[in-house]
Amino acid sequence: MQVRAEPLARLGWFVASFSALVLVWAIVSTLVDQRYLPSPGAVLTVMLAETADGDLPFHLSMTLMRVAFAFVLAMAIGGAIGMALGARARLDRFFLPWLIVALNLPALVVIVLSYIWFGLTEAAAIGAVAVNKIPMVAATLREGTRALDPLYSEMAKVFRFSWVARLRHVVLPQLQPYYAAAARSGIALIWKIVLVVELLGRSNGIGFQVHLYFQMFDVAGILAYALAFVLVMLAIDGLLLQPFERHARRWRTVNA
Amino acid sequence: MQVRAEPLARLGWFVASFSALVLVWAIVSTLVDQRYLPSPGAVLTVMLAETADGDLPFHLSMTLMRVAFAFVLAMAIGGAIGMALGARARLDRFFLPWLIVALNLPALVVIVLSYIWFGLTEAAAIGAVAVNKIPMVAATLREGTRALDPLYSEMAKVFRFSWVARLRHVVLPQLQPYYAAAARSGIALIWKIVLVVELLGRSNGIGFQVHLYFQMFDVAGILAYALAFVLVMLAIDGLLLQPFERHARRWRTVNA
Amino acid sequence: QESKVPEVRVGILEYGTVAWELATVKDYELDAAHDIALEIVPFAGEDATAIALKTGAVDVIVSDWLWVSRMRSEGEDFVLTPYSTSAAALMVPQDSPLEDIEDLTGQRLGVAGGPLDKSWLLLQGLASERFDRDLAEANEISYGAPPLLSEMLKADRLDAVLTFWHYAARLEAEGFRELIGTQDVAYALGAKGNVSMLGYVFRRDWARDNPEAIQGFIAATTAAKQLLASDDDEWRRLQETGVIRDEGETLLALRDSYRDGIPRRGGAQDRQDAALLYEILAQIGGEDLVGGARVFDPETYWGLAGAR
Amino acid sequence: MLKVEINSQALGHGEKKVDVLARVTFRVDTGRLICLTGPSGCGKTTLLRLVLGLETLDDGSIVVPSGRVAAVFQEPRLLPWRSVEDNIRLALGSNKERVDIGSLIDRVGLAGKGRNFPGELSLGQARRAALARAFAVAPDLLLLDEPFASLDQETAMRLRETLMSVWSRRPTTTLMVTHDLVEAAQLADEVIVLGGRPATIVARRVLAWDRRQRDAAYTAEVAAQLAEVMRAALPGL
Amino acid sequence: MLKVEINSQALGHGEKKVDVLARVTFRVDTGRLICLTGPSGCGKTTLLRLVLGLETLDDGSIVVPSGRVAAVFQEPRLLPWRSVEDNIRLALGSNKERVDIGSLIDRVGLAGKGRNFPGELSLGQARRAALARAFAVAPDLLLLDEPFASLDQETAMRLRETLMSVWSRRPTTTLMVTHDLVEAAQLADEVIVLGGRPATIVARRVLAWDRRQRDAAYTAEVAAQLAEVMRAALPGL
Ligand SMILES: Nc1ncnc2c1ncn2[C@@H]1O[C@H](COP(=O)(O)OP(=O)(O)OP(=O)(O)O)[C@@H](O)[C@H]1O
Ligand SMILES: Nc1ncnc2c1ncn2[C@@H]1O[C@H](COP(=O)(O)OP(=O)(O)OP(=O)(O)O)[C@@H](O)[C@H]1O
Ligand SMILES: [Mg+2]
Ligand SMILES: [Mg+2]
Repeated sequence: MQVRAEPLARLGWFVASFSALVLVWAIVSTLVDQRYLPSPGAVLTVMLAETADGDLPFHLSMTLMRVAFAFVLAMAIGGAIGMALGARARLDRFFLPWLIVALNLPALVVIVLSYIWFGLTEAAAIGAVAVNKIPMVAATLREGTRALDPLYSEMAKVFRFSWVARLRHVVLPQLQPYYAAAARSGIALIWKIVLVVELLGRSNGIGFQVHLYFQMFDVAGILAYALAFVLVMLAIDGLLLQPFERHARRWRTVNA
Repeated sequence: MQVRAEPLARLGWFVASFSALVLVWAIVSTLVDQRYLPSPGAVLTVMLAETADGDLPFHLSMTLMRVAFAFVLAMAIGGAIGMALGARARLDRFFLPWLIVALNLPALVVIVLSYIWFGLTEAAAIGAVAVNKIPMVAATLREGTRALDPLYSEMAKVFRFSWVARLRHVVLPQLQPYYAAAARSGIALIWKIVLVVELLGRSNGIGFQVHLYFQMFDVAGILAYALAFVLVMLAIDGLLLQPFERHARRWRTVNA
Repeated sequence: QESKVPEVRVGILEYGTVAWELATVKDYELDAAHDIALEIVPFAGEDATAIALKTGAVDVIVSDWLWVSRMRSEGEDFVLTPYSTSAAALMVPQDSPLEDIEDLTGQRLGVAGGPLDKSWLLLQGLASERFDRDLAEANEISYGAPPLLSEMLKADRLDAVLTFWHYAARLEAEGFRELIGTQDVAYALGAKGNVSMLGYVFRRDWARDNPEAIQGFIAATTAAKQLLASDDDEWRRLQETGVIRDEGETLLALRDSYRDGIPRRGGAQDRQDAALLYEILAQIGGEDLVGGARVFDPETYWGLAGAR
Repeated sequence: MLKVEINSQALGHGEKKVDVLARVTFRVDTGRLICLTGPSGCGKTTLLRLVLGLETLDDGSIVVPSGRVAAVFQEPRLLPWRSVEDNIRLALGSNKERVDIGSLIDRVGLAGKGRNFPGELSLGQARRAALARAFAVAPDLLLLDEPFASLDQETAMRLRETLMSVWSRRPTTTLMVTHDLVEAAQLADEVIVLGGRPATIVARRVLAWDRRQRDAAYTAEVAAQLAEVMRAALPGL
Repeated sequence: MLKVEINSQALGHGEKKVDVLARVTFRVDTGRLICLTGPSGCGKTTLLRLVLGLETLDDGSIVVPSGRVAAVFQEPRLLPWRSVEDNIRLALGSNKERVDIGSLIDRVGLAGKGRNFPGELSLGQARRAALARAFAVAPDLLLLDEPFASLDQETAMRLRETLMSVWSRRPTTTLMVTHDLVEAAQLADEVIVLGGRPATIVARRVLAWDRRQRDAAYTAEVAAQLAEVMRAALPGL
């Protein structure tokens, strides 16, 4: 019985948390000028209207597509780079300055150059976003790899684990919190950059819409689109990330 | 003797790494249109000219000031929030959705609202940047706190460590890699957002200049300003972050 | 199938002013009437349209002659044909004590488009010529995004805002008044008539290789301009089809400003005035603004004598 | 005085939930030392954790003497990022001055290792550092979980002496887990044998002799008797 | 055959650099079991780490028999995020089928704990899981670092028997560190005593008797002799 009750309890917590957030928003919005912070109801109205005419689903799906591709690319490539740097001191010494340069290249520069070199294509857009995020993932996973416990690597060496087994059973479980951190803040960052990418060279997507509403200073419109994305992220977090995390962290909770 | 030689060796590695990077850049720039990727020499020329007339140092110092303030704010507040969420399961359950919403609020929305509410002021700009970064720091430190080893907290509890001692000697050393990751990718992110903030409503700073050059498609100008900041970051990393990390990681290298 | 008509891809700001004209072309199939196929490619920012033209994703965008001239100095063979004489206006609240640009000292002044914006430079040029005053020094300048500046003005966080014409029109509809417009400044600086600040910009090669395309495009847009200039119902149509989202007073203000901005002179005169203004701009803006080219490149205007 | 009254204690969740302890009741009078023994996995560490407040008791009550507490865990649990000295100093809290950390480090045979990090010690050395940390506190309640395991006989003997001298200097209520029955016979005022699943007290033996007068013959005999009791009480493991 | 020829080995950096081992030379013929003992901190674990290739040898040479290697470290070193079963299975590499993990788990007294995470075991249980992991490999070279520490006598005895039965099934070259001299006298073909700083071999004793015929009296006597040798060789600790 208790096992069944768990998901329900979690849903309850979520509903409570979310309602509280909306409540805070509603209260604040009555205190300030509605034009600058419309009430939740007003934003919901816009959201429903935009959903009804199909605009919001369309732009949302375009943005989600870009975010998803860029995310997968960035996590895979950035993770590999970060793990390589963290594991090999020589590589690290040599490439750390490169990593710092890459980290601090302005998004604008990367986006514009990528558009100019590869044209106003979807690939250029997604690539530019990934390039912006890769160094961040690399920086996080590099720290994680440097913090790996040699106890376990030594054991794996003695028992001659294959490299796949090492990665899967020794390294990745220790890197899980770093991957989780990189994933959560990663999606957030990627979507922030996707907004810029869409602003600078796409004809659809939430960034495109948000900017249009910004031109008209329609805060309700901006929030409607932004929140549509946020809602999807909440759903992904609750339905994918969190269950995965609970699974990966089972062993930790044993004495808690 | 060997101890003395260390910093020199590090400098050597850095010079080698940096020269290689410039070399790669020089080679690539001869392969593509110079207008879209100027040679290192061309960018250096712009950099020197802008330095000579005082523009670059001025804008650079404004941006650095904003980055520094926002960084300190974000690390302190985000760290505190992340540690609180990571440590208390109840808080976490309730506020995790808030964190995700905060993570995914578009920078544009935060920046614009903060300008409108607080005016086109320095405080609004710095605050907006910090608000963008705080959830990311919180997400990272939350993971770090959840991954804390209960072995040591239990020991601290039994020996009745004061909470200051717990924080300083038990918790923070374990969070060091998370703080390092948050700091490295944090400065990078903050500076990316500072660029947007400066673009939308400041009259100086590197973001302001980069946008100016961007309107003219003057890639050399963009790179000159962007790289000035990157160079400062390289210096800070080499002279502050890395020595601190070496100190914090002494105990790890004992059997390496 | 019928014979293929040349395609013209135009990159525009969705809900921008150009969209009104092009939507009209589409609605009345003026493109087909002039033997072209117009494709509208919407973007969310000015920068995006510029990148789109650079990368060849579109054939035509709207920009100003200053930008074209600057790009030409860097080797891009862009040219332009007039689109609108509207540029920017300095807006103040109805009850503002400011009466003339001479009063502009110690004010909190918002400027759209940044320090190298042409209207802003011209205004500075005028002030320095007339009163020997450096506006940038004498006032507290905030550069910022136009929508943000409008809100700042409404919130009384700024005393005056120099902003693009459609933002100015909206402000006017909300009870703000125009202190001075870019055309007034241009006149004061010696221009002979309304200068076309904005034009349709494209590559000269493209225009040369597709003469029917560019001619058809100009004819089609001119026809659309006439419709919009003469018939008020057209504006209701634009509003009903959702191309314009403004209503009431604002719509009227936008309409009037748009009509004021329709170029009525030949390109040759325009070019003369542009050359004049360019000199002034080059003086104030310096190399940052105009790059290496100190004098106006006459080839900037397409289709005029000497530009062949 | 330490009073332990456990009625039941389970660990784990779901399928893996195990009833570890059943009824276990005893007291340790102030200044006495009780040894706890029993087969591996029977619940000795769990009992110590309950006394330390690291586990919440399902059913029962535990009354802990007031004052300072120190423990030697089954693993050393030194902070790896702090030197041996610092590890000891940190456990002291505010009464730093009173204790001469240097001489304590010498007494557990770690002379010259004070500035080493725990990772630079052998496991036996780390255990000794953990012992020194517990001694430094001069606790009112001392809990020891196999403190002399993985030490050679010689070193173990000297540390037992050190324990006795620290322990006798002030009245320290002590509960010590050990598998070494000879050790128990040497040190304890009473030996409690846990066993069964869930574990209860299967045997207890009060040692009345003054511990300074116990000779090898006596301890060997008591140890043998205890072993016999254990074997009898716990047939198949 | 395992051949160890160490001339010198230092550990640590800078001020904390220590010469741990001086000249230590011995061999373990194929299928024999050698016990290594010596005071805590003298360098036994370091020697095992050298044999395992986890430390690079400063001066000397070590020749390791070809084939599979298994080790029981001084701490259990189970992967905390994998169940006991998985920990054992992972060590097997490709020859999974051959070994009945379940019955192995039973034999070390962990019946029913196969699906537990290591954090759900007592320390003694975790050590036994580590032993089971090493046994499962059926190694050619087996290194044991105090494998029976912190186990009760009964359990330790049964595990020694398990070790012997696994060990005798195929020729396993074994090097085992222990502080328990009786244990050494029971199991070893030869006992090597390390001592000194840096450590060298201070005594070695070949045990010729067939290990199945060694009785309590014999082992007690040998253990006592070894203790005497150690005391003599290592005056002040
Ligand atoms: N989280 C848990 N979930 C399930 N069972 C657990 C958990 N923690 C401990 N146990 C079980 O509780 C029992 C008691 O463990 P405990 O550590 O108290 O044993 P112990 O007597 O100290 O053994 P040892 O002498 O080996 O240290 C063990 O059988 C162990 O498997
Ligand atoms: N990184 C290091 N730096 C300095 N000294 C070290 C380092 N690692 C180990 N030592 C020292 O080397 C010596 C040998 O350690 P080792 O672990 O081999 O001892 P051991 O014989 O296994 O002891 P025990 O029986 O306690 O496990 C110890 O004195 C230890 O302090
Ligand atoms: Mg235990
Ligand atoms: Mg050892």
